[in-house]
Amino acid sequence: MKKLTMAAIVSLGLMTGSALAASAWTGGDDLPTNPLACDGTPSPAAAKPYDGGSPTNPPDRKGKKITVVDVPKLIGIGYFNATSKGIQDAAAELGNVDAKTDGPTKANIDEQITFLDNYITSGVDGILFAANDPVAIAPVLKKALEKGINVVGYDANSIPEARQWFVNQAEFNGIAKALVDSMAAEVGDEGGVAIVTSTFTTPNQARWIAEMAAYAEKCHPKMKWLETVEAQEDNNLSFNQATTLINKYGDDLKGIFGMTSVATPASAEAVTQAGKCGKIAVVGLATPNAMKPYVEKDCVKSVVLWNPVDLGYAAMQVLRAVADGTLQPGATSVKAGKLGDLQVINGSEILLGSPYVFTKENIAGFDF
Amino acid sequence: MTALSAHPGRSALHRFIGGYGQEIVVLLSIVALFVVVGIINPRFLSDTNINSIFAGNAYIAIAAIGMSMVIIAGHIDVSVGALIGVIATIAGTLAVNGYPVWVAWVVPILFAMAVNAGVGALVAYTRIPSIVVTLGMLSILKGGLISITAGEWISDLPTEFMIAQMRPFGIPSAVYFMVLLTAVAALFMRYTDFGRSIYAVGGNMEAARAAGINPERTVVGVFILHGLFAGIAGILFATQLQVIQSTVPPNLELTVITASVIGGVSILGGTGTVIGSTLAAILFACIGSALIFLNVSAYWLRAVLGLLILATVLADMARRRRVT
Amino acid sequence: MTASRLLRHETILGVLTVIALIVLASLSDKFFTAENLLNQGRLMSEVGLVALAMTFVIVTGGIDLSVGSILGLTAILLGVFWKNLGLPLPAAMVLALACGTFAGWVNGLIITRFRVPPLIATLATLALYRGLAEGISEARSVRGYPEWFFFFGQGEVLGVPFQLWVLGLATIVAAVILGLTPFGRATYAIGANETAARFSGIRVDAVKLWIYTGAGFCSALAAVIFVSRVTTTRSDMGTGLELDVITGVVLGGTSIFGGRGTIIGTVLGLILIQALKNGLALSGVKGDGTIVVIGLVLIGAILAGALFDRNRGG
Amino acid sequence: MGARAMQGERAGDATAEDRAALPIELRAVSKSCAGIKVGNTVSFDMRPGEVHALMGENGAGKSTLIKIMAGLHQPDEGQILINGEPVRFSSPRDAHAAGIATVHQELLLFPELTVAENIYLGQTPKTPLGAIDWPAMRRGARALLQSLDSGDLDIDQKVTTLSVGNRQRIEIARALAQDARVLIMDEPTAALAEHDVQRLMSIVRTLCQRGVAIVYVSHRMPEIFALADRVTVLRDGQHVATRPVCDVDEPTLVSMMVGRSIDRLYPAKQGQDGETVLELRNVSQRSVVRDISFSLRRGEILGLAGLVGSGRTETALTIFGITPATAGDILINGRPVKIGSPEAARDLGIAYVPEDRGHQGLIRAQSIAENIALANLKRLTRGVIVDMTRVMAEAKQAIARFGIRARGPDQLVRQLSGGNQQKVVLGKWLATNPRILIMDEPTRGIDVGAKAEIHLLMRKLAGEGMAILMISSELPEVLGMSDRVLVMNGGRIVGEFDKVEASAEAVGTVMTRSYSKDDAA
Repeated sequence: MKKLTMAAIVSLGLMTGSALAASAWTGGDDLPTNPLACDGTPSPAAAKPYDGGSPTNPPDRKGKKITVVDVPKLIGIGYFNATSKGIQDAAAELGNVDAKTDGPTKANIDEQITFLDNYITSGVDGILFAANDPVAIAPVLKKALEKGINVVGYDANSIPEARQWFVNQAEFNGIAKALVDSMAAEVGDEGGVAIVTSTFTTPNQARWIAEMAAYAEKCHPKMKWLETVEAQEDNNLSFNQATTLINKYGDDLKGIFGMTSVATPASAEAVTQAGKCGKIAVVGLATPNAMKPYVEKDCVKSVVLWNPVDLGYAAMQVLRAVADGTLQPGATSVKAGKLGDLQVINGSEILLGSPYVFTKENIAGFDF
Repeated sequence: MTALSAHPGRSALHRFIGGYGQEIVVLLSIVALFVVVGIINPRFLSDTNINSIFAGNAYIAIAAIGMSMVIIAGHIDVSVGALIGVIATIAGTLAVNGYPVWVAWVVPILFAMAVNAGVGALVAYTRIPSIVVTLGMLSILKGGLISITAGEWISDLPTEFMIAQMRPFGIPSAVYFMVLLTAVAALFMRYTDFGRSIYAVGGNMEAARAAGINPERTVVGVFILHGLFAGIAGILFATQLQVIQSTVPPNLELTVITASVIGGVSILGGTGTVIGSTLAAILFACIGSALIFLNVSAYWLRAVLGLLILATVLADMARRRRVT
Repeated sequence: MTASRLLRHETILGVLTVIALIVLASLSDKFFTAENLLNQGRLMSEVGLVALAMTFVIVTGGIDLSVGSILGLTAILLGVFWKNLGLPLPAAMVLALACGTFAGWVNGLIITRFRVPPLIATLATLALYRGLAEGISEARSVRGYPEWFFFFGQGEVLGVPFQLWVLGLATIVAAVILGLTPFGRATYAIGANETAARFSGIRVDAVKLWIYTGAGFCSALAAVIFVSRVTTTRSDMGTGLELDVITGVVLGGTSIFGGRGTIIGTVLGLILIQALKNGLALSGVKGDGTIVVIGLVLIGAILAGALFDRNRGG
Repeated sequence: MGARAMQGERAGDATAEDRAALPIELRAVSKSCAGIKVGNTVSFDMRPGEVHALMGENGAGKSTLIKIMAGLHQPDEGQILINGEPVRFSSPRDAHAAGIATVHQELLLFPELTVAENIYLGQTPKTPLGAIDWPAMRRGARALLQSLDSGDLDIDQKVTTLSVGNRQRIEIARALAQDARVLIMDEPTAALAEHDVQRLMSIVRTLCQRGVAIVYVSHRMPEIFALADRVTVLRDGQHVATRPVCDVDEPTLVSMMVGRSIDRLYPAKQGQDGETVLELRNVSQRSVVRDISFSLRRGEILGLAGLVGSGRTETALTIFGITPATAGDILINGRPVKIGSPEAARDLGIAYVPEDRGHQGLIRAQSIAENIALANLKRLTRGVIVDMTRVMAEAKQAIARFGIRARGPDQLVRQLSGGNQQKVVLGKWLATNPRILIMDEPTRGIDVGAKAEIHLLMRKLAGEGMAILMISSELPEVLGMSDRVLVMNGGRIVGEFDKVEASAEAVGTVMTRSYSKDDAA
């Protein structure tokens, strides 16, 4: 027994050491980063040829009624309810689409694959997806393409050749810039900040954290990253983790980044309940409805997010355009109903727009 | 051989240590943790941190009380996490739809007791193992919750509904609940016939029957009580934050079961106390918080936690072997 | 020798499965096609492999909650051995399999040597192994496996998915071991009365150690197939696998108290669950509805079995 | 013969006034269990302060009758009267309320609870607020145990740590705590050693003096004659007779029970002892078995006597490899061997029929065939597959050879009677072709008829050359069956007697003498 305890203590020590030695922000991935210019000058986008896949011998679906299934990362959370609503809105507007949303109850790649597989068998015309893992989902998407199904991603990408188009809500480096700039505006350039994320394995969050680290190093080099904690997609755990951070760092903690629409309001709640409003800034990705109480109380100044309803809407519009053949490889823009023309970037991605920053002034105008 | 004075009854202290071995071990671990982490990082001992460790995890401790009763009675419930999610959702829905606050608190608890009465009846009268019934229940509650709510968040909850956020005398109400319920449950388990019959049924069902106890009714009763505690835990869970997620909190059942077991409740039934499970729930919360305070690499956090659970289990086995 | 007694539950389950297949086939014409069925076989292979081993575990009266974590750990190790340590992929596969098997052996050791109840022992290693997977990988994925490696998870032999052959073979081997060999008889004996088994000259601890080690091996094998199928390695792979596996095994009529259960039952249980998941999805029932149905079927089937047993005066 | 003459004589002669004072009376009760009628119109009554022995072979209906009185079963016909008033027991609680308590054979106690609580569970003393009054409970428990001359028991100890004899005293204390006027004792001595039996008998006498009526179920004749006032015999669910004990003798009772006369209880030795097959030289196992040396010859039945806890069973477990020896040598056919596991013991030709059939000997939920195959799997395997035809054939053979009364090899063991279960254990071990057979309490809880069969079988096996080591707590059995008797005390062998020298007095004295730690033989 003593031996085990010793082993536990030793390994604890080792892990402490390794944590201190690590330079990059915990929770980021190891893919190359591409931080934007500090002043917001758009980096010259190198025109990239179309790198998406294409379905094998798809039937002519132009103008015909099609059935579409939307398989998000998981069902039963506010964010994907909103995208689902956008998809339904677009389907209703188009009039010739029969769309439904179905998916796993937890963000599990294996179950998501099973769902996709079942819908491929059932013979849908189009698939919308938000991938739990960009690589793991590829084989089943390729299978869909082989069956002549139109495949469009949104929110979380797969590797390009496994789908036709991807509707990009905002580029990773754009989100990173918006978050870090907002934080810097509130806490100044030298404050200590911590991050509450879902899990380290969630690809989007990992990408954002990596981009944030790169951008902060480039443009706010004195911003001090303290720690990243995991909190699943769980309200209470996020709250507890944020509270622990507040207690641990005391006045050294100036700001908390919430990386998910669950973590951000929970962090705001933690700051509120700790009586630290105005002393600790919360900046993060979140839906406006969940953040209204905190924004109205001035506890949170800015919330960064795209409009998920628009994201779903755009994804549905793109899928229809692909099915109709109006969106072809090489196009530079696509018409997306009420959203107007959306720009094609990175070869096979369609950009929804810049991330939107909600503030006290405008947040009341949004309901999702 | 028959010397009457051989055991005039062991000393009260000896009896206490003999009866509460695991509880004492857990309590000492908590104290040791506070001392060690407090020395390394004094902020760990700040009242706000201690408050938040206790308040933030009170619902786990309370759910573990009911779980301990179920396990002492020789059963198990793997659906408690799903049940808590459902209760929170019902409570929030009632609260935002203008029902009086007490309705929003009480109705979900009654619902939890009713569901568990059904589970208990299936377990007691059809003799289907509880793990099977609750495994099925887990699916039903989880799937049902998502079907009905689609995971729509509930927000704009009335302030007077937020019982967990009230702070009488500066201490979060959740802490009062945890302490009070643990004390009441401990007294109940020790000083009432029903409490003792839970031990009896878990220890030896046939002997319980012969002693005039109705084991079936006891099992149903235990599950209903478990529903009561899960219900209260669910209400605290629901009122901790401004929004209710309408989902099943991930892995909550494993956390609750682990707390019961580490607190000294034998998985074979018949022995353990609810004080132990509450202490173990607190220990877990402390460890989770302490690991962050100690700067353990976030990537290795779970491994360390697993190692600590394993160490506790093995230490317990070693202790038991010494005793017998 | 006592086939009629053991097969009682399996008969009910078989009838139930056939009814489910007929109903589901009538609800969707896409369901009962060779292509779909083979594909479903592919999808259930990993759960199936682990369920075979879990049947042994539960028949001894034990349980193994750590199988999902072993799967995750093995997957991560496979990636780390290959990418970070630069081992040739086949060597990395063998080594990862060995590590997963070792993890199962450790479970067995804790249970037999230190007499920790299996539920508690594997509850602890559930957290430990998942934590190791997370720590070792630092949550990074390993990708870019060579094309030949995908054969294990995506390839076909004679038109049948590769892993279905593996599962089929494993099922036959497991059925023979559990049903016909001295090892199998020992497994039942341990579950029904461990002391009597020991007093009959059966090496109880050795048998149990083998079984938990086997569960580790099966989980590791499932991990390799899983990685090959999804072409990437993540530390959260196999999360929640234990509940799916246990549901299948228990639905298959294996008594959670030990001493009773068959491989045929487990296979039927798995088929029924997979058929429901797939068939209901094809008939337009959404995932959350399917979960509810599976919960009801689980309780209903066990209830039917219990009532049937009672009516027979058993 | 005798049975027919006694048929008419029931407890119907008491006057109406007498009857009102009877703590319990059963009139013509019967109960059908799964289609088989048991306790067919039995009438039975108890007088205050008497010991009423209830006898009969297993399956005669004793258990059913007891369960009816304890409120666990409801009779289909007939009446139960308490103090002359008809009552209906719908649960054990009702029976308790009527002053009827039971000491069950399987000792229904709660292992994880303390002695005090085990005594009072279900009827705990309460404080005025309705809470359990623990101090009162502990006081009461201590007083009760004192009154049973068992004040040495620690009331705060968990029952799981206690011996069988002590547990039984707790059950009796429990009955007293219920203020029982009728105490049913179901084979109370079946698991007790001689010493504990004496102690129990004195407790029973104390209880009678206090006016408690005792229903005493036992297979052991000496106890019946020493304790009982009246005896009721059941056979095949029929009430055979109720008689004052002074009116009957042992052969009469036996013939009433089995419906025929059994002339010889212990079969005579056949043939000569052969060479030594097993020899122990200074074998020790920690501090439980100390410095044991003896030898066992072909064709010999060696009796191992001693109190429970004297190291008899522990010696057997050491020879059988469950708890391997920590010092000394074991020789088989003159060759030193190492026995580290039951498997090794079996492969050396050692078989062990354990004392606790249900727990150690058999898998009750499995069939006869499965049980018999269990110790013989290696031999019954062809290639890697267990040869089912051979398993069935061997099971059938065992059923025929040992006269196991069963429907067939497929029948579940738990459905068999105690004697037949014991034969299955024997069948399992004899199928391993052993040269050495260790039998621990071979006839515990087995009725008279089956007991004789087992004894006959043991003698026959010895005659065929088997070396048998028999452990028994029943002194008559040890003396009757053994060719030689070893006596153990405190983990050591303290005496050896041959057939001629062995007498109850001689053996009993050595068994119970207290030795100081170092001077034992």
